[in-house]
Amino acid sequence: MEEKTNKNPEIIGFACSFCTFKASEMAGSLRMKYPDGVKLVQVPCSSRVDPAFVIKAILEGADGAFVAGCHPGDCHFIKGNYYTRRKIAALKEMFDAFSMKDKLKLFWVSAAEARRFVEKVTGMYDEIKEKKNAGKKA
Amino acid sequence: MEEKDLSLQVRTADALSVESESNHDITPVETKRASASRGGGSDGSAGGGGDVSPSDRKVLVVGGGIGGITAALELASCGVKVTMLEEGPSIGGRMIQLDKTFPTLDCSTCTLSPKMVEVALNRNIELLSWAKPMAVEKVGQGFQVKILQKSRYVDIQKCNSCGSCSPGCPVVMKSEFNMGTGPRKAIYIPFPQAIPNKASIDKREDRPCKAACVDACPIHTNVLGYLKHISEGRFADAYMLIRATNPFPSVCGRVCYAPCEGVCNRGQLDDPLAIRDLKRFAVDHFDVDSLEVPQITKTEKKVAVIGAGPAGLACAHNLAVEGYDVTVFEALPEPGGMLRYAIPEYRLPKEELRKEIGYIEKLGVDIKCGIEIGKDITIDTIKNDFDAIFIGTGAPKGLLLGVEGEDSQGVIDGIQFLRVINSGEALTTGKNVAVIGGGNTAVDCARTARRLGSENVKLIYRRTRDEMPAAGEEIDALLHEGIEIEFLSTPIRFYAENGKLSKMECMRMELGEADASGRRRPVPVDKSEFSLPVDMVITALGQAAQTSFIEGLGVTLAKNGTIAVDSATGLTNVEGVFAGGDVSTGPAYVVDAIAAGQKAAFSINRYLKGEEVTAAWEEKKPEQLTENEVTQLAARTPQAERIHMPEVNVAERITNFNEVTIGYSPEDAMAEASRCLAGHIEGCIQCGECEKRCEVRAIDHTMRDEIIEREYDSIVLAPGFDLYDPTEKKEYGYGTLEGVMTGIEFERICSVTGPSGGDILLNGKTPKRFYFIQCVGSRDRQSGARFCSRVCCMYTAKHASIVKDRIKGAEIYVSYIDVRAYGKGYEEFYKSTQESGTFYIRGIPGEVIKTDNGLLVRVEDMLSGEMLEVEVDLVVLATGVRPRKQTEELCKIMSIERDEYGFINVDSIHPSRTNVDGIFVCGMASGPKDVPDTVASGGEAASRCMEYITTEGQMAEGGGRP
Amino acid sequence: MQAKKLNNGAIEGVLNEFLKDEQHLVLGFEKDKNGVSHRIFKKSLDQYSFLNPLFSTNGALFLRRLFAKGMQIVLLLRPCEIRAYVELVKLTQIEREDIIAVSVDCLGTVSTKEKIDEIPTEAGQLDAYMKETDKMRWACKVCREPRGVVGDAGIRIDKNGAFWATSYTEKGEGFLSMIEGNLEEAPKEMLISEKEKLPKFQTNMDDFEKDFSKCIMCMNCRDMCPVCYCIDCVFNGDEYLPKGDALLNKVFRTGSTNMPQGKELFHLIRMYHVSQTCVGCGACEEACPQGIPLTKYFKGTSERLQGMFAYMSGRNFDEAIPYLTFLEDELKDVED
Amino acid sequence: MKTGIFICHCGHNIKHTIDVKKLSQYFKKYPNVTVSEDYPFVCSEPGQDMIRESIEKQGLDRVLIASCTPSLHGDLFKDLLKKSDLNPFLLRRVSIREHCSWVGDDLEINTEKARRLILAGLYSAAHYVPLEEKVVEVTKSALIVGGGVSGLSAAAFLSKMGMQVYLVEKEAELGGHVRALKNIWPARKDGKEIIDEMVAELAGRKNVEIFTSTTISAFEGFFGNYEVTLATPEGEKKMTAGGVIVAIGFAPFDPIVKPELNYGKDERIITTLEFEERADTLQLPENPRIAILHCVGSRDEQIGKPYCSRVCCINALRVGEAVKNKCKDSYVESFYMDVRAHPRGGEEYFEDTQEKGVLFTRANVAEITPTPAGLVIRGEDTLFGEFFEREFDLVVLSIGMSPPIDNKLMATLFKITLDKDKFFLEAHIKLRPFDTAVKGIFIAGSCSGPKDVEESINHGRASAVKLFGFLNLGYAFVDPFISSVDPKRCSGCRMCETACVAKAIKFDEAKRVVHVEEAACMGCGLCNSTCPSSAISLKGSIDMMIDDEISALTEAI
Repeated sequence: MEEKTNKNPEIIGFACSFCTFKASEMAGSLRMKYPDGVKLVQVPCSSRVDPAFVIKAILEGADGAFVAGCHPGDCHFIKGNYYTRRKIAALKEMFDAFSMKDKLKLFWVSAAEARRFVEKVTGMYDEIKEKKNAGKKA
Repeated sequence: MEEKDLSLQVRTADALSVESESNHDITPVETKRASASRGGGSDGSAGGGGDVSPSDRKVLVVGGGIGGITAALELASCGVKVTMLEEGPSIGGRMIQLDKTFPTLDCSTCTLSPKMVEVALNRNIELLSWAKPMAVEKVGQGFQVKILQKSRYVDIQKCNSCGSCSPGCPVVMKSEFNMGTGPRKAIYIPFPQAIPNKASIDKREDRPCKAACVDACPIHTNVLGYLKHISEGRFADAYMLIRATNPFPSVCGRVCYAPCEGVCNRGQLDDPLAIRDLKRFAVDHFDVDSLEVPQITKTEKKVAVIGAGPAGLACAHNLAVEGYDVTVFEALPEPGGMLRYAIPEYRLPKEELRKEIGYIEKLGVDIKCGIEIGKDITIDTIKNDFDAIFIGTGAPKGLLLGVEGEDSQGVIDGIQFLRVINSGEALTTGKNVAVIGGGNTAVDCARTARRLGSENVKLIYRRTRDEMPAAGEEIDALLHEGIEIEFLSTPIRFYAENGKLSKMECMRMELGEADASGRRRPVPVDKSEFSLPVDMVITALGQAAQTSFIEGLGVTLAKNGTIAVDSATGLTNVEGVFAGGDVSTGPAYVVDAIAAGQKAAFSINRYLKGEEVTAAWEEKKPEQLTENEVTQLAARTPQAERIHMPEVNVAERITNFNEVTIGYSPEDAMAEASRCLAGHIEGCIQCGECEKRCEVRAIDHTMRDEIIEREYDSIVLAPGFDLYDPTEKKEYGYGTLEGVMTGIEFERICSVTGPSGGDILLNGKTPKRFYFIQCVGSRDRQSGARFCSRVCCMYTAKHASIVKDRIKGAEIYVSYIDVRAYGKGYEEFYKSTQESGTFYIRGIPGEVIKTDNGLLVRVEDMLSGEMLEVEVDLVVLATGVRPRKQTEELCKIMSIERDEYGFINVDSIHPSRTNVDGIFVCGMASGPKDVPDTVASGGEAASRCMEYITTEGQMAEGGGRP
Repeated sequence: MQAKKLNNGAIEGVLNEFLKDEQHLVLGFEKDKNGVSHRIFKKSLDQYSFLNPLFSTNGALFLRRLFAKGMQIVLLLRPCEIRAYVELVKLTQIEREDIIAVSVDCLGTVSTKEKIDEIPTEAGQLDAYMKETDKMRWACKVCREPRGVVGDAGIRIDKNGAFWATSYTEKGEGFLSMIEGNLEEAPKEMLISEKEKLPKFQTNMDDFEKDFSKCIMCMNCRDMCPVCYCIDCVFNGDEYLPKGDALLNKVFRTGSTNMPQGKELFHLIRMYHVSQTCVGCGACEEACPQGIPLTKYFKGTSERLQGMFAYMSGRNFDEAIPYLTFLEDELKDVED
Repeated sequence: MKTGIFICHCGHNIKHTIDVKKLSQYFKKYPNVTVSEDYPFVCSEPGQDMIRESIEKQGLDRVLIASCTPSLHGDLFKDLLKKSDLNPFLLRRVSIREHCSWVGDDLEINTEKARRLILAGLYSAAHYVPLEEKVVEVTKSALIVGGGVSGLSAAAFLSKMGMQVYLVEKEAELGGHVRALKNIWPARKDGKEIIDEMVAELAGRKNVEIFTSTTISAFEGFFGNYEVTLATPEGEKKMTAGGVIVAIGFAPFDPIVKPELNYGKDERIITTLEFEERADTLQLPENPRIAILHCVGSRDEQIGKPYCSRVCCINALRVGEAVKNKCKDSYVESFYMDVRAHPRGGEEYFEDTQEKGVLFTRANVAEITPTPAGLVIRGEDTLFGEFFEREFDLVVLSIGMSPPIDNKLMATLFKITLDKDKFFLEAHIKLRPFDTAVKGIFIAGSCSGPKDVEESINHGRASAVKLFGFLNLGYAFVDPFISSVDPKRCSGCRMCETACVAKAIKFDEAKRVVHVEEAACMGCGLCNSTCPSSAISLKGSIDMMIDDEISALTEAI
């Protein structure tokens, strides 16, 4: 983790195949730009995301991680993302307890919302970058 | 098999591969038997579907909306072979145009696009876009169908939907997908999730002209393209298009000899277009310094370019873009060659040239000036240090007259003369100056001398004006500036008084036999000597190449001292050495030099990649219109003379070196450009830009519509619907008042896939006050539609809630007669919309009028009985549905009955059965439906269709339909 | 609260009566010269002790994967133990049918690691002892529910040290019916009253890494955790604790690594796994040879996470474990 | 392991923004990588030939293609692997076009990002195993619950397609509520006629078994082979059904709930249904004064019926029309909120009834007071905002639809969710209006919300054709990306079972472990992330794959 602090943030995103990953594809084909630090792991449904993955990502040096899926109610698997919402909400609480709230985010991004996707990830990236630099100065 | 118990047992698909390569389409033999044995489904009296395998049945589904998609998918899952015809470029119908769907506000794209993908991947479904039935004939139980496959001009197999074609396309049209709220190009993919996700070209008719300009241009500039851009006011786009094939637009926009104009087909009607001047206009409206350097992948290879003239720099430019490390060697202190040192300021301002060359340097080209080969660096060193060499040293050497006294002081070579001036060195001209020659250089010298203050400047030329090589307009300019021309005369002796030139003796000429060049040779007339007082003579008799410095390379020379090259590739006889421009052709034009440089660059690139060197592009002779083509065109094209570019008046311009021509005003430019015949057609103008950009060579302008003949067992119609066009409702001012739009247009504006990416904008500003008018074109006798459209109430409620959600503090009014929220969860949705602060007004507005800050809606509130006046920014008309235009034609060819409104007739107990046995209908075609109802009707149609095709011939026993 | 007052020895009598049946067992505490410890009583109840001031393990641990039917068992355990039992029932790790779980008020416990010779087991004295000495385990100090109000029935102690038995389920009523005397209103004020809520647990990665740097990955904490019920933990595989080739493979990929590899990972993931079921008994800390303050982290975190869903592990049998259910209309603000 | 990596230039698209050469070189040296090539267009014929060749020559056992996004080119590359005798599920595609080339400008940075993404693909592909599209035997038979129009039309279709059909009706007679209706609009037929037609169609068929006065006593098993137990008058009957269509219709709203209407206290106050039955026998003065109340039991939050019942406006119109047809000079007044004559032709029908002389008053009716002289209706005219009091000889309550009585029972039996109004909840309100979360179980007709005859028929047949599509082959294909259990690791805590949306996980009491019913699994992976010991894992995206992807992406450079 240490040797990375001077680098730009690395963010791992877990994106559901049916909505968010589609949105990211669209962002690409619309040539929208977003930081290279954002890298996606494709999962069939956001409910596939085991909180362990997120914890692992952070401990292995990612500066942030996000889980993103279809809007509640839109889930291709009918109810999956309701469970995601609970699990990730809990995990966020846990991260909060360890004073690293900003390292985990949950997004709902539908297949059509390429721009929303870009806004969300860029926002998260900038936020973390800022904190990081602030940290360095301090 | 029969014996097998039914306990869930698992086999691998491969085990079945005998019958099917894991396709879902074929019912394996034994499984069929199984079904037969089970439940005795097979014997005829019991409907007997069991022993008729659907896999050999074919069904035609017309329409790729959600209705058609559902029907097709259901049929395919039953094993039927389905052909789906979609009249447009992509399936998805109206639903994919929706931003959200009520009442759950689900994203329409998310829910529908997986289904669309299913259609694309389903092996039982053959999807034909741009296709529609032309003729249908019932043969026995089945149908003989002629399908019109419209050509999309893009090879759907090759296209990899990278989208690099569209940006280049100069034709901007309204996007149907966005209901005209946004633009698209003539070559386009309608929307990112389109299925098939392939480009197609919107080509309506053939180009009226032959685009001779493009063929005539040595570098095949996309003239049609940039004229189209200019005529529609997209000046920067015009420049970029020019730039794509020409590194020196500002030069060619000024001093090109414009072969294009000579052949311009419009010229056959009235005047040719001012192609060159319009190019300059494009340049004038673009800041070259702002050009960005493109993404370049560097290669290891190094290339040397000798000579920083147009040829050399063009070559360097293209090689740099290809990623080569290019060094240019120039003997003179500044780059540009003849452009810099021969063409006077008043024709080509140095600043313009500097910008263009500046960009080439930005590309990473290293221009070393003041380096003379052989003096400062040997040619061998270069040969050793670089992987390839391009020689473009031009023809700098002036020719001599070869008459007595030529060496006396005051006689100067033209090129020399211009170079001195262009270097900004002081030079005193005489009072009486004679310029010898009839080429552009001679003219430049004369006009320059005039500007330097010589009182009396004469041009001495051996032949008549007709033979003068100089450009006509240049000669005119010269005469305007009060310079005389002594035609048919040539100097024979110069006299000097104490070293200084004093007079020149000339001799009259007459034209004799034609010589090699085809021009009549001037023959001296006896005793016609006469003399002129001169204190300065400038000789401009032509130039020759200077090639001594490359002797070391062993390059073959032509007898006139130029380098012998293959003009198509720039190859010399020595490997790795290329040449082009004046150095190989002798004195010629700028654009030819650029072409030579580009061709060489192309060859060098291939050579260094180890590929076989071929011609960069094949030349095509400019075509002229035939006699009757001209007459036809003339008939439909109003006469319009060329609009000329204004110039500075003579008195003023001869006093300085400022540019003579002033340049077009945008209005004039657009007017002039719109004279281009190609621009007169709708859609694709076949400028070929997309072909240049498509790397997979998917574009094929030669495609033609085809007719496919097929046989089907049954047909399902799902042509869908159109929306009522409220233009006729004058009181609402649709089409005349800004800010009045239809529901579906508003939908596109809201949509994240729409023109503004989901921001609700009215010419750039966010509207705050909205008025939604329901039942426009529904429940309305005037517009001939008594029926209720069923969806408008809800989509209005949806729009209202979207607005509430996106625009804080928005004011929303809705006018209604009855709110018909009858579907599942609709009532609740309507209520919550109301509660979230949308004002529902019972009563339909009488009129909408313009006010200073918005639109005023006048409406009587039937509940309170009072007359309201509401001022808003945006008025959305919830237009009702209408049968899709095509429905009429479809029904005609299939002889299907429709009701008074044009919806297809069905009865409520057999909701998909038409009057023609075997043809079924689903979705809005048989009356307004919302999405779930359409989906259900799609399934219903599929079921009827399945019955029809699997039990044909057994209807009686089946006891199905009466 | 309706309850039956227990005169001295009453309960022993009842249980002895109960144990007469071959098929009956009691899991409770036994007091001998070496102190107090868990014991399963068969036939008769001797040296029985209501209270166990010493904490070694959580008794529910012994009940894991108890599926047999036919053996009637009465549990008389601390609230934290009964709560763990309830969670295990929810996780179908225990067949509840023949078990009556009775929670007994807990006055706090002392670690068996502590050096102590004599410790009272009578309510009044024990209460005093705990108040005088500062030997009470931290886990007990911050205990969320020391009262016998969980399980099928509970035994409460009033201010005068008298015992009261009350029931919370049908089974509990069955148990209560074995005790003679009638139900009467028990005093409002009991010896131990409801605990006030503790402030939200807050820490940071640096402290966490520092505290756990001592970890040797013996995984005793996991093994002694009553609600860590998996028969094959993910951390047994090479996925999370690579050794040998797997370790090299990992180093090759992720560069240098400290060892034992993945301590933080192990503890954080386990923390999440038990977040909804942890009863905060502190058995993990008792089991840790390195004296890592596990309770602080596990109890703290789990209570925060349970709080989100207004859930309390082991409070009753019917509450679904939050991760296994959802409401369509909740957590509107989790999305960023 | 022999992995082949193929990096596509996609012409300039990728080549100009990512240093493909550098990448292919880099991976050449990588462990377990046998081939690493970059190529202008991997999707082109020569490109595919190249891949195929190296699979055959180098004996690759994994293929990684870094190119455009996986959703493009559909099954192109899968088929390529098949053709080269390599299991298509050993293919890994990495999107470097949409996710690197087109979203970043800097060549260096893009290249590094692409490297990581490919690395991630490589790591996760290392855990790939050959998967097979399984097929499961399914029974070509359907259980249809409810003998109303939906059920009957479903039965008609399925039996005609040769499927074994078990039609179960709890009443003694088929036809549901429609049977009672007279002169149904727009069909202009009596309900009986419609039903008889449908029943007749079934009559001849040997592959239809109809059970009237029958209920379902037990329902077990999974898609393709559900075990059904019926309680028939003749006693218990067992059978296997491939799928189920639940079409149990609705229950008419009972106006007793609204005391102010005094329904049941006076026989001059009747419901539309009663009107249908008694129309001819009613004792009325000539030129009677008749009131029709819309929205009785609909759009009424107080009594917990916030929804619109969709059909009652038309029913009201029918009553009005019937009366007017009978005696022109009768006084008929309809009290409505909004007239929702939504079906095709409904609007015209509305206008016609108005022309026939039926009066429509937009009003909130407060109460009906029976007096010997007549029924006094008090209310407020919401158009003119004034209160009125009018006397009538007959009041017809246009009652709405309530959820079927057996809704809860059926819901538990068939694992169907109920919506907030206690109707059945569809899988997706728009695109899957008759599916449920459980494969092979459909809900048709008004049991999922009020519907008219046409819509119910549509539902019945549409769900039937969908079910037929599932079953017609006698076997069903199962997506290989489904969960599977490692019984050695399973602790039998049944958390996955509880969470599973598709109800595809079953607990084995004896072994105390769960197993997955493959035909039912949707492949979402929820179970995988729920299981603390990952004893259940989702094929094609097992923990190790994702873990290693993470390692690759977070790899310290």
